[in-house]
Amino acid sequence: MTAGKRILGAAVGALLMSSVSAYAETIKVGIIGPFSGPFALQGKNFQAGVEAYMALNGKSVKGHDIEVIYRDLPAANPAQSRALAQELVVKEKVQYLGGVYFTPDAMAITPLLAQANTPLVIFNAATSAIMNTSPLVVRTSFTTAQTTHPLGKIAFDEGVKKAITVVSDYGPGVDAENAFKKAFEAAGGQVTESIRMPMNTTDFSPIMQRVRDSGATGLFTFLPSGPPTLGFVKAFNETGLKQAGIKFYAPGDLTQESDLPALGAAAEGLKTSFHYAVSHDSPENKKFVEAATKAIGGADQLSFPSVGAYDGMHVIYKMIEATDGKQDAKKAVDAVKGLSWTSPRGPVRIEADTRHITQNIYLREVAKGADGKYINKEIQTFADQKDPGMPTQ
Amino acid sequence: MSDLFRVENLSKSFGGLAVSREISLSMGAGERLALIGPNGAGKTTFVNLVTGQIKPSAGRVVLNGEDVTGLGAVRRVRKGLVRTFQVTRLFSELTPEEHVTLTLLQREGKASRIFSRFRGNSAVADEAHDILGALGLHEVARRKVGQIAYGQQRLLEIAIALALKPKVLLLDEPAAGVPSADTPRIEQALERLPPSLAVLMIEHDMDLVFRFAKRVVVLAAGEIIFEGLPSEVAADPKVREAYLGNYANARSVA
Amino acid sequence: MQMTAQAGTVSAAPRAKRLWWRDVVGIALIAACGAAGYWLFPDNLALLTRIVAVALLVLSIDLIVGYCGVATLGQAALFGAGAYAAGIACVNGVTEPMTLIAIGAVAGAVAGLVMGAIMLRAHGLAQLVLSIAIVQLFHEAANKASAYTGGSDGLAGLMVSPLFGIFEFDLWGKTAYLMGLALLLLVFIALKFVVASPFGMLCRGIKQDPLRIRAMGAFVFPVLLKMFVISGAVAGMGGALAAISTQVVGLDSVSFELSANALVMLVLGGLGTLYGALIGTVIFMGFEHMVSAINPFHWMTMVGALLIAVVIAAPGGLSSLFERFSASRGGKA
Amino acid sequence: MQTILSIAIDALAFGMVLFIICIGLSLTMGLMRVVNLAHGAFAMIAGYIASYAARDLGLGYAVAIFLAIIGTIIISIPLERFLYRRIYGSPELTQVLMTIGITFCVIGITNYFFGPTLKTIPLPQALSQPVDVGFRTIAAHRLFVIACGAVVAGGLWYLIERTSFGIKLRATVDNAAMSDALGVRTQVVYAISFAIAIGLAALGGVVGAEFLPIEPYYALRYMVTFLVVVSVGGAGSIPGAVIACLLLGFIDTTGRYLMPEFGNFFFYAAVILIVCLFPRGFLGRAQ
Repeated sequence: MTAGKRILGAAVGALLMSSVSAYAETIKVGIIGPFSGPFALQGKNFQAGVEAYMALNGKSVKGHDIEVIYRDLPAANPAQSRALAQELVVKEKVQYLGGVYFTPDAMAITPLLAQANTPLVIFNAATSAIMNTSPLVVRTSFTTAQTTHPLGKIAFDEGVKKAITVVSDYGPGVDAENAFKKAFEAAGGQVTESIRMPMNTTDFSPIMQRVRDSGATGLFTFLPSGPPTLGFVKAFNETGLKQAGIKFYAPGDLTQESDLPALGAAAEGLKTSFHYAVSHDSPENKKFVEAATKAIGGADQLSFPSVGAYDGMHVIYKMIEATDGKQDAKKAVDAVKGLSWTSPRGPVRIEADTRHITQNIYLREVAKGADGKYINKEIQTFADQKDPGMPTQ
Repeated sequence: MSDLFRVENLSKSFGGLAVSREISLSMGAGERLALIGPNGAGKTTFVNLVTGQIKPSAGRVVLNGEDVTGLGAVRRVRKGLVRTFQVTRLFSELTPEEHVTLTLLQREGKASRIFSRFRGNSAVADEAHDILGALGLHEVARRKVGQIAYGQQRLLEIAIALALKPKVLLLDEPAAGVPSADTPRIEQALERLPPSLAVLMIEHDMDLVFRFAKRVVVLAAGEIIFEGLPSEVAADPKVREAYLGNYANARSVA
Repeated sequence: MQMTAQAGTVSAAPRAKRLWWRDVVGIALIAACGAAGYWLFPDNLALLTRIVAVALLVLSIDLIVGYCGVATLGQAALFGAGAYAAGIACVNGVTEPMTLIAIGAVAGAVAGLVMGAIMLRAHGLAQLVLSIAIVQLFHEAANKASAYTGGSDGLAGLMVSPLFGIFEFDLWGKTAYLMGLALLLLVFIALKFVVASPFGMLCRGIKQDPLRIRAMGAFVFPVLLKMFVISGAVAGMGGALAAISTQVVGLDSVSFELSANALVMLVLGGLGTLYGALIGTVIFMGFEHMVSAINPFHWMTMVGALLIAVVIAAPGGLSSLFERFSASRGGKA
Repeated sequence: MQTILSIAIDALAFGMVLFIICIGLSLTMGLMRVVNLAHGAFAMIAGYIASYAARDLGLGYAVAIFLAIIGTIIISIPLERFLYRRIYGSPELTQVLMTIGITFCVIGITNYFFGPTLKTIPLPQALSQPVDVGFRTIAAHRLFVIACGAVVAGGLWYLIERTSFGIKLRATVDNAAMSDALGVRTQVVYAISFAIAIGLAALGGVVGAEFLPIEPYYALRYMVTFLVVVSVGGAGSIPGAVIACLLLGFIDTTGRYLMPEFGNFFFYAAVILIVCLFPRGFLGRAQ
């Protein structure tokens, strides 16, 4: 027993020494994201956000050089996620972890954080529950409930009394369904039917037939960004639901900017709510878009994960500033609690209690921009939105 | 009935085409019977029907007084109705010894045991050794079947069948494809088959048939057209027609 | 006589003995490689543990594909059954790691029984499609039963108690790896006995010619079903190991993608030797890890090129290279 | 009634897309005995070519389809010559390894050159507007797809049953050695069949892009669907493939209408049932 303890002590000692010796050396940041595979575009946006931030704010903090290490996690795979995080922490000696696109991947990393003495800054994974699993997690993206919530009132105010919800049958889809239902019913509307469709659905016309038959005047939907959104929006138009005047509401995942060229005219007029539009009009965003476009290599590939990554890097820089290069996860996280700044998406703040980002949610409409390309045009702002899925204690 | 094995009115048709028509024959213990007939007469179909590889449209197969028509191929083997194949069906990666050992273990009901070693049973090993030795296969007993001569493979087919301790053995052209230099070995093996065993042999080689069989049945177009002594067969007009006449004609009887 | 080819007796007695020695050496080699992994890559133990878990899955596929000739693209159903069973048990208070592995094995075996009973009704391509359909149904079921499985968010919060009450499952992953390695070795040795048993020989026979096996008086279906159960237990243990070491169970563990990847690893390594399964898993996952770390964006081309190169250079899988090598050496001697 | 008709026409269109893409795979698997898991990759390549031609070069839809088919076949020639010829007659699993390898490479390369975004193939005005067919409006494009499917089915049937090439093909499939002896140049027959299969994949990839959008992961995303459809129909059988596509299209579409939350259950349970009832597929050839 005592021998075991002594070994443990030696191990801790070795760890402490290694973190001391890291002082004033290069500080490594490990970013895990889907850089290949079906979600490669989202991963590329992570990278663009990170590189944009470093291009605009320098590659060092207080004299500490920052080195970013990317690790590819093509699809949700907690075992691989854990293995990558472990390698980054133990082998590459990163002091900060960032990225993570999918919820289960984040769930696999959080149990490691305390031992690793490493904070995790989530650039995307959007389930409320992640924040409860470790006090060393900070999130700079959004939750599905957060971006969805305002739509309930918007829909009701636009005269929709009966709505139908259609979501992809997985965690975020169910979150979105619940959030909309709650907000819409609180506003006085009624959700007449809730459809959950399998993730791999490719032909949506039968779903549209259901929507038509339901007699609802508003359609709320949530689909993961990518190929299905294209089919869904096309089916909405082709089956004549648009012409029939059924109102369409969705969180902005559905009209993410990188999908807009493909959606084309079919998406025109669609109203979505989200925390960020590439077209957001502010000097901060102008600078960001310019840098990020350069990093990603094409304006039409840029979309929301990049801003999550950009702000995530901001948080990590602030953490480094506060700890001055020493590996101290708790101090780092404490330093950014309550931190507020002006992000490309608008004013944001890290809540001290939830460590989740509080931000504006915008109602946007797909419209032609000045250069003839489709954009998400912001038409209404809901300021200072917290995550409604998170009970604040 | 004293018959060990009996087939009654066995018929099979695929679609409208009758390939076996009301075949009946019976065999006693120790009998040596040859089944001959021109190509396409339905000999192999008959073996398949008898051993249960295919289901008959009508008729019965009776073994030891028991109707086995409703039983599957495996159960019939376990009752003692065993066959060899016209084209050898052996496991090219396994050795003759492994073939026979596996068969013996199966017969003893030990073949699907997990917690025992394949070679762990000395009684089985001895018996396998004896069987292979009796057929002159001991020298190649531990070589992969894919590497031994075809004649030896044919002998192995017989060895496997014997390992099952059959009551009735159906040999589907045991000498087919064997170089003529090697046929004596096969013949020798056939002569040494256990005396109490009823053997039905399908064969093209008439010399072999005449030396082996005490009784001959001729099948043509799925029908028995002759049954009698080997010495009578050549003189029978129906048989002559079936072999020598326009056999397309004989087929179109159907 | 030409039939009595000579030299037949040369290899007779020593052959069995040599095979026996070969297995002892092989197993020692695996243990040595495992230990070497532990000393050489002490910072990558989580990856190594993941490889061990997947190796169990690939071994289980080898039992079915390599030894019975039943093609499957749905083996992750059994892996996932083990993972979720262990995960759900753990969340509900059964935290002893060895018990969890046992639970995984049982769940995998039961899933194997179900899967085998369905798949063995068909042959060839149809069988392959049944396996796909089954794994998709399992996946769908796991997604639907989110109250128990966490659905697409994953089943999180597995608090596994220390192994033997002493060794923690921690960040460095030493416990998980060493336990996984020991498990893999035990399973491998057990499987070597299984495939060398009469039952294993029967399976090999069925793979080559089921009709012949029937003519030997042996039933085919129950034998294959039994192998499915064994295979399920092995896959289930792999799943449980993954669950224990990751502390999260995701839907990916019952996915078609995992099944297909594992089959690719097996074919890459070579079928029907058990060694091939391990070689394929280590090479595929090691290579993937390496190239994806070098270029996280475009590594897939490299993996594709590896597969094509293997088909061209060693159509029988990588393990066939070793056999060819030892054969050519034996020829010279 | 109106609902039933409406579902039926959706099912028909979806089934036809599956048919056009899958029939090529059915031919390679049934006639050439090659499990070509890279089939979807060829459909995807065609989609990229068509997208490039129509969107970036501004060429017409028909020209884009034509270029896509020709281009894809040209790309497939060296692949056939240097890679596929090595696996004719190999065990299925070796073929799986090779063709998955090819798929990975194709995905990696397209991702590198074209990026991971969705690519669309702009439709001509005539095909992009909704058409009123009495009981509902339907996209003209869907009617076009249905027509394409019918033409492909008829054309293939004619080619295989009524032309001398068809006779050679069937003979080669039945017994390659015998056909060789009879003077059929089986290598040529294989090469042409392969080209036809790839051409059909290309056509399906382009006209089906409205259903299955073009992106790098296309090649893997729909692999399972294609494989299932071919097996249910029976590899190598045109009528079998038609029945399978229409039936599975119908089951999928109705399932998703009646109980979308269990759409996948419905689909795969049906697949299990069908495979158990017809172990060789609807009209598969006996092995």
